[in-house]
Amino acid sequence: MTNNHTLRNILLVAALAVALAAPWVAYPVFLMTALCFALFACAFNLLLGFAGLMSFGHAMFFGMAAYFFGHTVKEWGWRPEFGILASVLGAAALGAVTGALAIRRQGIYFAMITLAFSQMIYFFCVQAPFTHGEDGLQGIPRRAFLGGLIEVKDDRAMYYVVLAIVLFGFAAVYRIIHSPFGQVLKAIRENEQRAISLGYNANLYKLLAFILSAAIAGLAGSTKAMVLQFATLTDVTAAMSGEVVLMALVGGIGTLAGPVVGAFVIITMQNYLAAAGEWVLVIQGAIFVVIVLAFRKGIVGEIGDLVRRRPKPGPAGSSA
Amino acid sequence: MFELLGIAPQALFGQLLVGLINGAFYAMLSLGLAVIFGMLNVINFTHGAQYMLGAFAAWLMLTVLNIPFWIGLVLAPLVVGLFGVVLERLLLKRLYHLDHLYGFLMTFGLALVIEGVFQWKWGSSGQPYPNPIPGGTNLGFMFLPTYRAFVVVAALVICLATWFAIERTRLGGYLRAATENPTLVRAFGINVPRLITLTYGLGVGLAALAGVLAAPIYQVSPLMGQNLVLVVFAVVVIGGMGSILGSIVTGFGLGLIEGLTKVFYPQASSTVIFVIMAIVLLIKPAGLFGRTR
Amino acid sequence: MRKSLAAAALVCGMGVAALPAAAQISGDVVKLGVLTDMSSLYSDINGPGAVVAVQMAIEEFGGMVAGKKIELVQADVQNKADIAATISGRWYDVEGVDAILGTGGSASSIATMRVAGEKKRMFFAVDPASSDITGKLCNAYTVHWVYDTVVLANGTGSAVVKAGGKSWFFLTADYAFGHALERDVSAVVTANGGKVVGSVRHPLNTSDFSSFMLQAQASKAQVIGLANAGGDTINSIKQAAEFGVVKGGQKLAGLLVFVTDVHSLTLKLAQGLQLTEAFYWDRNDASRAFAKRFGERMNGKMPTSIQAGFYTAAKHYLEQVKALNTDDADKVMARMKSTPADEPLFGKAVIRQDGRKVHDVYLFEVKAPSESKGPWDYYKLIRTIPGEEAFRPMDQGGCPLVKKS
Amino acid sequence: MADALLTIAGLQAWYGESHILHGVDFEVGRGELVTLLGRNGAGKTTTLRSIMGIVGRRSGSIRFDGAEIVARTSDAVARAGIAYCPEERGIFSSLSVEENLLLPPVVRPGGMSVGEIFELFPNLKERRRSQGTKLSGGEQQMLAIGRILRTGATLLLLDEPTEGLAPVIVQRIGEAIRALKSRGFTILLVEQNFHFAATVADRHYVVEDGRVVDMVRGSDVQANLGKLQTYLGL
Repeated sequence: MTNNHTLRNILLVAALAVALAAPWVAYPVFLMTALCFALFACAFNLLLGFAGLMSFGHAMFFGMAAYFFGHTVKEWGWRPEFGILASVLGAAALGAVTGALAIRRQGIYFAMITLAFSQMIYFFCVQAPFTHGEDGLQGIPRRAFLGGLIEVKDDRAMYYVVLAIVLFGFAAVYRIIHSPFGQVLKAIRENEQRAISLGYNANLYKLLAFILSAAIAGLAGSTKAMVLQFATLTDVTAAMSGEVVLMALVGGIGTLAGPVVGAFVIITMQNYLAAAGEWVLVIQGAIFVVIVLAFRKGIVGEIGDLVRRRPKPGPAGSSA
Repeated sequence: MFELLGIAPQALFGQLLVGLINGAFYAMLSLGLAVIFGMLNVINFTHGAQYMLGAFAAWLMLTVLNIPFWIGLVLAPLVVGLFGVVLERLLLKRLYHLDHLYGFLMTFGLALVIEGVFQWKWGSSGQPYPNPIPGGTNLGFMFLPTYRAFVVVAALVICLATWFAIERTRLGGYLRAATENPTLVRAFGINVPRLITLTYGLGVGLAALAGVLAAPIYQVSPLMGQNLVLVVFAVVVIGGMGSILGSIVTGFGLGLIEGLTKVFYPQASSTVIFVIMAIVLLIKPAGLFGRTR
Repeated sequence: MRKSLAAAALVCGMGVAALPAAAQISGDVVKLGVLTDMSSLYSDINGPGAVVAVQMAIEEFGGMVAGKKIELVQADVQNKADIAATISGRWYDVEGVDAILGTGGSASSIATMRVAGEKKRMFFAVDPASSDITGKLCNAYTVHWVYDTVVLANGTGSAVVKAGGKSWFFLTADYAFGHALERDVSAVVTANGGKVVGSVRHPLNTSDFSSFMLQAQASKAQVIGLANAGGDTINSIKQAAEFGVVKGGQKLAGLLVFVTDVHSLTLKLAQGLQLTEAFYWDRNDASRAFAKRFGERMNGKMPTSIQAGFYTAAKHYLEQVKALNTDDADKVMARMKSTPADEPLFGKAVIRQDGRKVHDVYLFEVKAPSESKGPWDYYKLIRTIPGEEAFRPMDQGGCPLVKKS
Repeated sequence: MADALLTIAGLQAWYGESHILHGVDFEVGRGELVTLLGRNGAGKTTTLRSIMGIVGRRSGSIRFDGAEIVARTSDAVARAGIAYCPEERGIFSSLSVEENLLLPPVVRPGGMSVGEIFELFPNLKERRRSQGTKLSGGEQQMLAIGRILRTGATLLLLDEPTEGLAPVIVQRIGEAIRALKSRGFTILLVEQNFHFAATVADRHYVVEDGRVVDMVRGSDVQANLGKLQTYLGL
């Protein structure tokens, strides 16, 4: 185990170094978008991988937060940090309302209720004037952070701000999972009845997890709106909810690093496979099929197995 | 003239009728999806693509092989069903012991591949399929195209035949039992893997049949089934998973409700099903016709 | 502020023009980027055909301009503004793309516009329809190339009203494009003495229109205006025929119909439909020659007006680069806006201060099967609408670039 | 034994990562009624499930009627002539009583007719149209046993048929089992209810920690009562 810890620390330091150097190698806006999706996938995975709740409507938090951010910053002239704060709170509030209803059901029914809510939110976004419908809420100004202290006109400067926000999000997810709260969540995932008989209010824990996940998804959505300077309907569609599931699956459910890797893989595919023109979707589809057939635990899960060289660990064994 | 909510009652009657016709498609599609989900525990995200395949198969048969609609109606679902059988044998059967998330990922990926290939070959704007029985009858309150009348009757017959096959025959009994407890059914000497393959083929065939029926009404295009799965799965959930009758009744019922929405609040016509699903799940968790196990 | 910007650009342009006449080509290559819908709902209208069209333009230059190589990059926008913004940004910043052509729907096009404005590079908005692109959202680096909602309204809308279609019912796709089209056509209809008796808004990508057909029939309107696009339009027309709408004496007005839509519908269902297009392959010798070469590469498909637009946009851009010996966006733009164009496919054209390319457009009627002499022989010309009449006057768009005099 | 219908040797079985059976050896003669006794979790049910081929993984030897069946899938085992009545009874709620009864396909001739089964369990006849799971516990048990009698199987694996039933029902089940034995069925019975087992069985095997540790003949039960009670923790 000590061995694993050393390895993990080396990996963490290496990842941090890569993250700091990345904008000098790759296109910063692409990196920022991918980081935002990585955080979104982590938020989703907090719910699926650690609380065992499969949400099929997570786009509503991601997309609504983007709209909240756009509206507060563009129309009301708020500072970006307040815009983000408002978006996170807004997403959390939405999470509280939808979560309170959704957690009353389990499994596929839970997924379908979240899907239903997100479809309603989508409908709301198509109808509500402030979203500007199909055109999107465009041209959100990039304002300096902390009242002018941090200038973000330059993409690389923006990148470090985004990196800081996203790392904060990752840290939050890490803290949640490794807190006593996270342990109880895992216990509920393994055996809800037993957790209840031990005196835990399972529903309350699930609701809290749902709200936290919604809030972090909101953090990701608003940060993305800040980077790209617009919020569009794409972010609230069922397709986006599906995409985040794919990110988590491709990277590896129930691992901390999995969703990050999955998000980067999928966003990279969308951006760099785009040159394949009409074949983009076919290639993506084929990759999903191959992943299910050959790399079922996701990229991180499979690598984790290779490192540990154990024959057959239990499902969703948390690593990283 | 007497009016109800601003709509003449006769016009409303016409709207209900076209709603019922649309419901016929939901019923056929949800039936296939429900059967597959019950047996394989997989939400078949390829269902929409298979619906499209049915329409395309019929169109190809017509244009390339000169096979008329009525023969295509039988042949196309068989061909597509067979394709489903191959998919199941080659790919899906590797997933049964896993979480249904993997089924989602796999069938979703397959749908992308199938739709992408057809898109590449035949483009996005769709192919024309001539109406095999043009013309119609003026019912006074509306003009009813003969083909639509045929669709609703055909769908009813197909749904009832499927219901009968599942609820009243020996093979259907195996199927229902295997949905509940496949291990035990297999331990009784029934070749459950083959039953699963057959079930998948049946579900896919039903989707393709709906596709063939849709071909003369809608354009035969690669993306015609793209967003159908979510709606149809919602129908299955509202009806109660595992309930065959539930799928049929709910399919027709939601067609009606959607039809009414198209009159009173058309913008919401693609959202209304999800609203109903949320309400139903919160009030009656197992769906309208589902049994809590 | 805006004036001073424009002045600065002008001074800047003159300053550079004063330098020696060596070619000023950034990165020693002229790079064009086609970013459009390659794999989804509208890919027959733009898609792979757009890439082929731009390739054809490049080949006409022998792959070289101003002594430098011309390169082409392409990508699928996947109907996502995110992707439009990141790819266009990366193209301009990292890959040295000089001009982007595209970029699909309005959300992605508006996103690309903003990036182009920020990076000060050329953007040809070839496929979007929103008239806001040269209205309140306009910027100095964007040219709106083929059409917009106003043109469609002025073309089809006014022609149909003038032909006696006084009462209208709209079947409108429930998103910005549909709303704009309905709004613009309604204005034209009322201005010409007609009236709008009702409308129904359907969600995007609806497949069944039977309920809406019954509503349209019940409205007793003379004309049913289809303020939708692509598959929605095709399915509306198909089901209108099924429900005997046209036989019942009502007329359909397809407000945005492309030649591929008619091909997909077949003449039997589409006949009699009036529509407005800026280009039709069989309009003159030049268009026929272009269409023939295009068809050879595209399995016999004829180009849409959008695909022809990709071709002429690329060609026009390369001609400016050739004439100026530079790919500097400000100079190219200045020349485009100051020099009227005349090319065989779209005829005489000017590019206005607000970025609107103004050319003649045509009102066509879809032929009956008996009138058609062969594959893709679909339209007959009803009327040529002069550009000044078809497009929205510059002072009504609210574009901040337009100097108020 | 000269005429063994079922011979098990060195049977090991796993559920996922957990190793449950560590080498089970025993045999059942033709027409014999044998029980497996043992504490909870000793591996009795797993032994039955291993014979049927419905555990994760198994190794060793299971010879039935002269053929090696350890590698066969469960449907092939059933078709060889072994029928299984699970502990949880496995009545299908979406099937009526009659459908439940008719579900297992006939694998070879010589099974009982539906009429004979109704004679054995008259309650089922009255309730043939009811939903399977609407029956009382005892009736469900009768149905679970009844439906495997039609198939022509010669070996019946019964897993705790008396669990949770009232004494009067247990008595009736006992009578039925004896009737089946006299009809020529070979029966392997898993029981916790030692007193019940003692009334019906020819021989008892004691299972402990995934192994067979002892065998007691029915006639020797009284003599070995103390030993058996220690095994079972009574």
